[in-house]
This record gives sequence, structure tokens and C-alpha cells, in this order.
Amino acid sequence: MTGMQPDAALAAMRDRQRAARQARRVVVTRGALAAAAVVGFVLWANFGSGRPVFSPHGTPETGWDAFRETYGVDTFGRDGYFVRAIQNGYNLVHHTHKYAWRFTRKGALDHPNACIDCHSAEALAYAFAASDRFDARLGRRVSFEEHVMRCYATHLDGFVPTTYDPAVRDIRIFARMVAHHLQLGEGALERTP
Amino acid sequence: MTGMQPDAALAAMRDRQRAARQARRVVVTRGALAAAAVVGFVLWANFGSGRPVFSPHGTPETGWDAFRETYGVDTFGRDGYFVRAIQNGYNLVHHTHKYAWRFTRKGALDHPNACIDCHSAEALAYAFAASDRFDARLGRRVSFEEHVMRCYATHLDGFVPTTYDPAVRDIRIFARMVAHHLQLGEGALERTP
Amino acid sequence: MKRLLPGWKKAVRLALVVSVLFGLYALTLARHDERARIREQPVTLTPGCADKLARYGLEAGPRYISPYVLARTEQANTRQGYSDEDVRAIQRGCNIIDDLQGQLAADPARERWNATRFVRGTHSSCDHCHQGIGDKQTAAGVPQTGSLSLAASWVMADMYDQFTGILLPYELRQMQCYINSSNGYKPNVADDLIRDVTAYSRFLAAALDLRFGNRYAEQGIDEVTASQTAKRGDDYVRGAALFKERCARCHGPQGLGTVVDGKVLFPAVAGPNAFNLQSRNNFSFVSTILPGFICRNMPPGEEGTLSNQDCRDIGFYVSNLPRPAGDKQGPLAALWQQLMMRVMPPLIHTVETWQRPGEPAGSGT
Amino acid sequence: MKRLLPGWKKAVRLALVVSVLFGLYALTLARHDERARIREQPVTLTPGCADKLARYGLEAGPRYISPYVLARTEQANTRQGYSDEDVRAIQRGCNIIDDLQGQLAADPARERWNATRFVRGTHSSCDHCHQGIGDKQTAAGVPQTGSLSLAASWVMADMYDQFTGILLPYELRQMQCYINSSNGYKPNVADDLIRDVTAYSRFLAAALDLRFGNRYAEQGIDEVTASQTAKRGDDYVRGAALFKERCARCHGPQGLGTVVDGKVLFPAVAGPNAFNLQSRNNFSFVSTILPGFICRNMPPGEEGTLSNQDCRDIGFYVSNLPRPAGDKQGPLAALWQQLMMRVMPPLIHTVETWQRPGEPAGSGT
Repeated sequence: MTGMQPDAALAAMRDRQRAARQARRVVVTRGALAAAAVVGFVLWANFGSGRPVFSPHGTPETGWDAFRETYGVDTFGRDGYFVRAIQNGYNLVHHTHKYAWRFTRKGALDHPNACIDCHSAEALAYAFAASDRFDARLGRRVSFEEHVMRCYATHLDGFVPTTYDPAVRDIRIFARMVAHHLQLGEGALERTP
Repeated sequence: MTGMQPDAALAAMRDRQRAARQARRVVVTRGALAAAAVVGFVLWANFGSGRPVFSPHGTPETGWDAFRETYGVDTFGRDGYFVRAIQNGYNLVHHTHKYAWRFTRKGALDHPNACIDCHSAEALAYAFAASDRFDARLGRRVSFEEHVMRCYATHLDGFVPTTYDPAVRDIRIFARMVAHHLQLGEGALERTP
Repeated sequence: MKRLLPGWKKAVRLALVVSVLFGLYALTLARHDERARIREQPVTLTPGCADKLARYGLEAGPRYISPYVLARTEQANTRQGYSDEDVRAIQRGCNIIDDLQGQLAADPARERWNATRFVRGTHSSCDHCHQGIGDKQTAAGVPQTGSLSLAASWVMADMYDQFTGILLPYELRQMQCYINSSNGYKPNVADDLIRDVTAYSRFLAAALDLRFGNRYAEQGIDEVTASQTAKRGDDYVRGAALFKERCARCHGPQGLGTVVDGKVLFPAVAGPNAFNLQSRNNFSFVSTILPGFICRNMPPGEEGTLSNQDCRDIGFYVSNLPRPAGDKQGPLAALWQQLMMRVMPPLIHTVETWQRPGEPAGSGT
Repeated sequence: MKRLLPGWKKAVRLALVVSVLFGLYALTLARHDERARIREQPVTLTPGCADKLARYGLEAGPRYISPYVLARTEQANTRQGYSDEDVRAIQRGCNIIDDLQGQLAADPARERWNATRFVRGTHSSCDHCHQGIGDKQTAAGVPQTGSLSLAASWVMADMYDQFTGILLPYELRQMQCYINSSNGYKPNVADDLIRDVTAYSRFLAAALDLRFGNRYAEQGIDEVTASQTAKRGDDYVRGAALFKERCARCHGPQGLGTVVDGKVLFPAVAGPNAFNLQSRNNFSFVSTILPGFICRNMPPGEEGTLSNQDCRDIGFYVSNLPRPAGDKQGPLAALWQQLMMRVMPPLIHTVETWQRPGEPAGSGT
């Protein structure tokens, strides 16, 4: 340092200052870009994407309106959280590979690839009414939610959602609604009128 | 200072320290005494005094129980804010010099010295029902409360309470209760059955 | 110099102070006289009040007999009459209830005792909650249950109020309306604004023959609890859909009310002109009050068409719309509510216009 | 030295860590096995549960026919039966509802899944609010309206809950009871404590033949609003007098409950053992819930003897007694409530003893 000439020292200082300014500019620009990206994504997700995962509204799949009418879903209101959950349950049951793709390895071309291929809506309702029983094969009491979780893992070749996951909850709520429509009570037997 | 001898300076310093200690002791003692006096007064007022002004309960004067029964005060509950106000109103109307001594110069020996000497309970109720009218003599509309305030100032030789004062409010509530008992409506005439 | 000037200066200063004080006193006297003159002037009634007071036979005279009671009971109920002064007070009170802010008056400030001083928004009028000018009746002419009747409220005044912790006189109850439901400031208890409304309420009680201390069904609100529904949960998503369907037509798609030519046709239920967060309308989670009001009084002309669950859903949704903070909630809450009230409506409007360009994005203001 | 010791030390350290982890794993396995053993052990029923489950004919078998339904409708309603394991779960659930803290159990911790971990006070038991072991009936054997029936609640679970903002499953609703009504902590959703109560509630729904998604009058609380009274104001002075007269006999003069020989005969409604400020029982100003509970369920054996106004007065008074702060109210509120709970009761006791030395100043604890 002490050996440097005054001019060289000055130039070095200027270089350092310029470098610092440039570094600051880069940091600020990156920050602004990142913030803009986040805000842009949020705006796109909420307003522009139209993707069901970003929307509070259920996607009306084929047959939903007929189902809604047949099973009297509107007794729970035309819209609202419960009905939206039923609709998502309907979608999950009928198009499992599409709405619960995270938990199933079956795709559009595999078969069976949806709950409805094995269980009718009524069967799910009866299963719900008689759930929470001891399963001798497993050696423990199994809830409806656990049955659903096991289905994802076995028949759908997939992964296990948690008991809180909408992919489980909304099938329960779907079954509950059908059970209400059939006026089932606890432990109802499928052959009982 | 510089002319003083070391011993004298030391003694003066000790004197000053002693005086400061003493002054501090006096301040602390006075503070403690004042605090004790406040706490003592609060405890005495709440628990030891038995004086009605420190008690939420009305003082049962002679005739209150009979009045209470006759006029069906208990339809408003056996106790409670409204009934306590009625009781205070009863006391004010029957023993004005005692319960509203701040607003009347009439004492126990003067006569008349209470509202009831001029107005019956019924008369107060009718006055309440027909209050808020134009008074040609005063050239303005006069409320029941203002009538009461004027009574304090004129017939009771006293002073004017504010419209918010319990000495006014509880006479209104008393009149309201009697009006309820008589099932009066707005503007009821005293001779009307 | 040093001795003379201060004396001269002192005198000027004193004269100035005296003249300012005198000026204030003169102003007070002038205002006082103006009030006295207004009290003596004939009252221009609003159309609603002209109709109502004529129906109830309000006239100066030594005796008052209510035509309403006469028609219903076939008995003449003779009451103490009203002087000209009393009649004008009742008329002014009726005008205040019908049109608090004087939007129907030629000289709003004079004819309504300058009532806008006590109100923050431009929408509030007593009649919005106390419908039928404080005396709502069914088509059959029976007082409407849960319609916040002023007459029934007057005969039950002075009861203990747990919100304020006092025996609440009718006059102080009116003040609360100004503070919370009108999001404003309280008039003095002896202000003509308060006293005229009391006079009108008392007249209504005479006209309807209500008795002191009796409970009438038209008093207050007929509350609607969750246990009066099918217990399917109060849901503001359902409430929002119902609001769009049944309420938005009048109150606007975002509850901001409808104003035409400076006249409030339908009041705001959200935003800067609405009742505030501390209004009794707005205990958002456990409110039984707003649902009760909606069930009995909304939509006008179609009362009773909403189910209890509908009313609770709509009430829950409306309680969640942005509105002014209450007086006791502090500056942070006030700031946040202001932000929400200013930012959300235009944002929602933009998004709705964008998403559904075909539909009209909202009538009203 | 420097090279040898570290290696030796490292090995010791590693062994220590491994053995601690292994120990924890072994402990977990032991606990797990213990739970499995408990599940297989026969259940000692409380007297109440023995009676109730016998009445409802709970037995292991391929089919279940409810004697209750059979007696009422004269139709055998055949349902899927229960295995031995299911029967024990239902029995344990019943015990939990009747006696959460195991005060009637030989080994409280084991027999109640260590439930006291989730509760702060020593009083709480589900049965205090969910009377009749979650299935209260009138003398005629009809479910009591507004009695917080567990069975009716189970068939209406999963509805939208505005307090939490979610579709509330039955299991999470139970957690709320532990947090607020029991002023405690929440068990895991899959804990036996929760699952056994669900099993018992489901069994009750089968025994009473309730159908999914239907609203039954015994569900929840039959709320009492101000508009269901004569509107004379909710008054805690009247409430205090009524409490002394009708409630203090069991709940104690200051609502601290009655405990005899370590057994809670009547629970605290105030003080450290009571529900907390965030319980749904305690929305103090606008509560319709606590009055509704009182009107339908109190005093036991004399239900329905209190008027709506009485219930509101008592509810308002009880809500104003000191009790623990809720989880979300922060340390200052908690400190203040603790101070009030510790200081006020002895002070009031002293004053009352001093002022009325003749009277017994209070039974209970």
C-alpha cells in the first residue's frame, strides 16, 4: 500500500467504489425481480391461471349437475364450503387420477383408475356408516379415513395422504352426504331397506 | 469552602447527609401514611362504614316492602339495577331531605320537605306520561327531568342537580315503574280510567 | 417610551380579548335565537312523515285521540293533547328519523339541526334500521315483529344495558346510534336533535297506545340463533352468493349502497358510509342481531322470504365486509379498516369486470 | 496420545448417542405395547356407563339391534354388530365421557389413556357439559333438547365452523373441548382418547337411530336470546342473587365447585378449574350459549324451572366471574386472570364471613 503512487491509489479506490455500486445494483435488481416474480405469480395464480388448484371453486365435471340433483346436494345450500367439499369429493371419486394425482400412480390410460370403478357412491356411504370397526386381518380398528388412505396406497398404486388431506376429507364428506341422502344411520347394512 | 478546616468540612458533610436521610425518611413516611389512609378509607367505606352512599344496596326505608308489594315492583326482578333505582327513587320521593340533601335546604324539621308531600306516586306517574310538553309560562318544552330539577330549586329551597344525577334519574325511573303498574300510556289523563 | 407603550399596548390587548369574548357571546346568542326561530317556524314534512302523521291525526288541541286505536278497538282513547310547539317538535322528529341528513330538505342544515355534524358518512339515516319511519307495519297494519320500533323502545327505556353498564335512558341510547350505527359523534343529551326524536317517539307510543314497561314484539330485533337453523354451519360463501342474488340489487354488488342525484336510495352496508365495527349490528362471530334484522326486515316488500340459515349466512358475509373501525379500537384498527375499505372494492371490481366482461359488474355506486 | 484418545472418545460418544436413541426407541415400543395391552384388557365400567350400555344392549356379535329403538318403534332395526375390540373401545369411550380424569378408576392414568395430560384443572369431565354421559334424556326417555348430545353431534359433524374457519371433523371438535372448555392441550387426532370417544358417540347414534346429516333438537345448545325475554335487560346483580339461590348449593358460593374425597361432585364454573375465557360458553356480552345451556340443563332434576331472563342473568353473572384466560389472549390477560382468580375468592369469602357472621359463608370448597 505504502509503495503505491497517489494516482494508482485513487484509481484503485474508484474501482472499488464502482465495483461496490455495481454489486449493489445487482442485488437491488435481483431483489426487485424476485419480488416482481412473486407478485406476478400470485396475480397470475389468482386471476389469470384458471387452474382449479388456485381456485376456491370446484371444477364442474361431467355428471356433477345430474348427481347434484339426484342426490339432493342442494339441501346443504347451492354453494358454500360443505358443498364445495362434496363437489371435490365427487371429482376425487370419479376422476381420482386427475384430482389426487399426488397420491396415485395410475394415469388416464390405466384401468381401474378411480374410486368409482370399484365402489359406487352408495357403497362408499355404507362403508362410512359402518366404519371405525375392528379389522381382524389388520388386528386393529380401522377408520373410514384409513380405508381411503389404504386404497390410495394399494389399488391405485400410489402414496398415502395424511388424514387431514382434502383428498381424504372430501371423500369422507362425499360419503357423508350420500349417507344423508339415503337417510342411513350408524352401522346401516347394505341389504337393509 | 476553601477556607474551612478539614474536620469542619467533614462534619458539615455528615450533617448534610443526616439531613438528607431525615428528609427522605419524612417523605417515605408521609407517602406510606397517605397510602395507608387511602387504602384504609377504601376498606372502611366498602366494608366497615355501612353508609348507604358507599353501598350498592338501597336502604330499606319504612313502607318500602309494602310499596314493593302493592305496586308489583318484583315484576322487574327481586333485585338488580332497575329495582335498586326504583328503591332509591322511593327513598328520594319519601325522604327527599335525607337522600337528596345536596339539592335541598329543607331538613328533617321543615315541612313540606319531600316530594310525596305534594305529589302522590300516581301523580308522578301521570306527570311522567304527559311530560315533554310546551309550558306556556316558561315559553318552552319542559321534560319530566326539568320539572324535577325545578322542584329541587323552588319548593325544596335547594339547588339544581344535573339531568344525569341519580337524584333526578331515579325519580324518573320510580315514576316509570308506577306508570307501568297503572298500565298508563303516553299522555294518559289522570281522570281517564 | 418604555413606560408609556406597555400601558397603551395593554389596553389594546385587553380590548382585543374582551371583543373576542364578546363576539363569541354574540355568536352564541345569535345561534340561540336562530334555534328559537327554527322552533317557531312551520315544518316542511317529508312525504313519508306527512302521510304518517296525517294517518295518526297529529293536530294541536287540548285532547288527542288516536285514529289508529279508534279504528282497531272502536274505543276513543283520550289523551292529553299537543300545543303547536309540541306538534312542530314531533314533526321535526319525524323528519329526522325519515331523512337524518336532510337530503329531502330545502335547507338541510337548518331543517335538521345540522345533524350531519354527528355523522361521518353520507348515507346514514335513522330510517335505514328503524324502518317505516320508526314504526314499520305489515300489510295488515300490525306492527312488524323485530322492526326496532321507536315507540316500543321508548316505553321500555331505562332498563339495564350490559354493553354500557348503565340504566340506559332513551336519550343516551340515541347517542349510541350516532356513535356506532352512524359511525359519528354524540350530540348533547339536551340537543333539539335528540329531544325532537324523543317527542316523535312518544307521540308514536300514544298513537299506537303502547303502555309503559310492557314488552312489545316490535321492539328491538327478533334475534336469530344458530340453533334456530338446521345447524349446517353459518357459511359466508353461501352468504356471498345470497347477497349477490337478493341484496346486491339495492345495496350494490359490494354493499356500498345506491345513491342517485345525491339522495341515498339504499344505504351502504359496507365501506366508509356503513355502520362501524362496534355497532351492535356487527358482533361478527356470534351475532344473532344482524341475522334477526335481515330475517324480519329484508328485502323490503319481501320480508320473511329468507330462511333463518339464509339470514345468518348473509349476516356473517356482511360482517366480514370492510367497514370503519369503532371509536374504542385504536388507530391501527382504524388504519387497517381504511386501507381495506379503499383498496378492496376497486380491486374486486376490477377482477370481476375482467373475469366476467359480459356481465354488468355492478349497479349502484 | 493426541491421536489415540479421540478415536476412543469418539467411539464412546457414538455408543452413548446410539444407546440413547435405542433407549428412546425401546421406550416407544414399550408404550406402544402397553397401549395394545390396554386395548385388549376388559374394561371396568363406571356405574353410569354400566347402566347406559346395558340399557342400549351393547354386546359383541355380528348384528346389533337397539333395544331403545325396538321399545319405541316396535321395529327391530338391524345394524352391523361389534367385535369384542369394538365393544371395549365403546366402553372406554363411555368411561372417558363419564369420568375423564379417572376419579372413579382404580388406575386413572392407564384406564383413561392418561387424559389428565390434556387438562389443566382437576374438575373437567366431558359429562359436565355433555350430561347424561353425552345422551341426556327427559324422564319420559326422550332426548333432552339442547343437551349437547354426542350422538346428534356426530351425525352433523364436518359442517363449516365459523370460529375455526374449517369444515370441522368430529375429532377436531373434541380437541377444542380440551383446549377451551377444559382449559388444556389438544391430544393427537389419532389418539385413543379421541378415537374411543368417537366410537362411543357412533354407538350412541346407532342406539338412538339417528340418521346422517339430520338436525336433532338435542344437538348443541338451544340458545336463549335477549329477544326471547321481556327485554328488561340482562342484569348480573339479579344474576348474582339467582346464583346464590339456585346454583351456589352445588357449584359453591363463588362457583368454585364441590369436591368431596378427591371426587368432583359439581364442577367449578369459575376459578382455575373452570372453562376458560375463550370457551364458547363465555362470549360474555352477547352470549346466547351459556344461557341456553342453563335453561335446558340446570339445575339437574329441575330443568326448565328458570325463565329465559333468569338464565341470561345467571349466564351474564357467571361470565363475569374470574376464570383462566384463553390460549390466544396473551400473557398479560393470563396474568390478570390469575391474579383475579387467586385474590378475589378469599377476599370475598373474608368480607362475606365478616359481614354476615351468622350465616355459613359457603359450602363446598
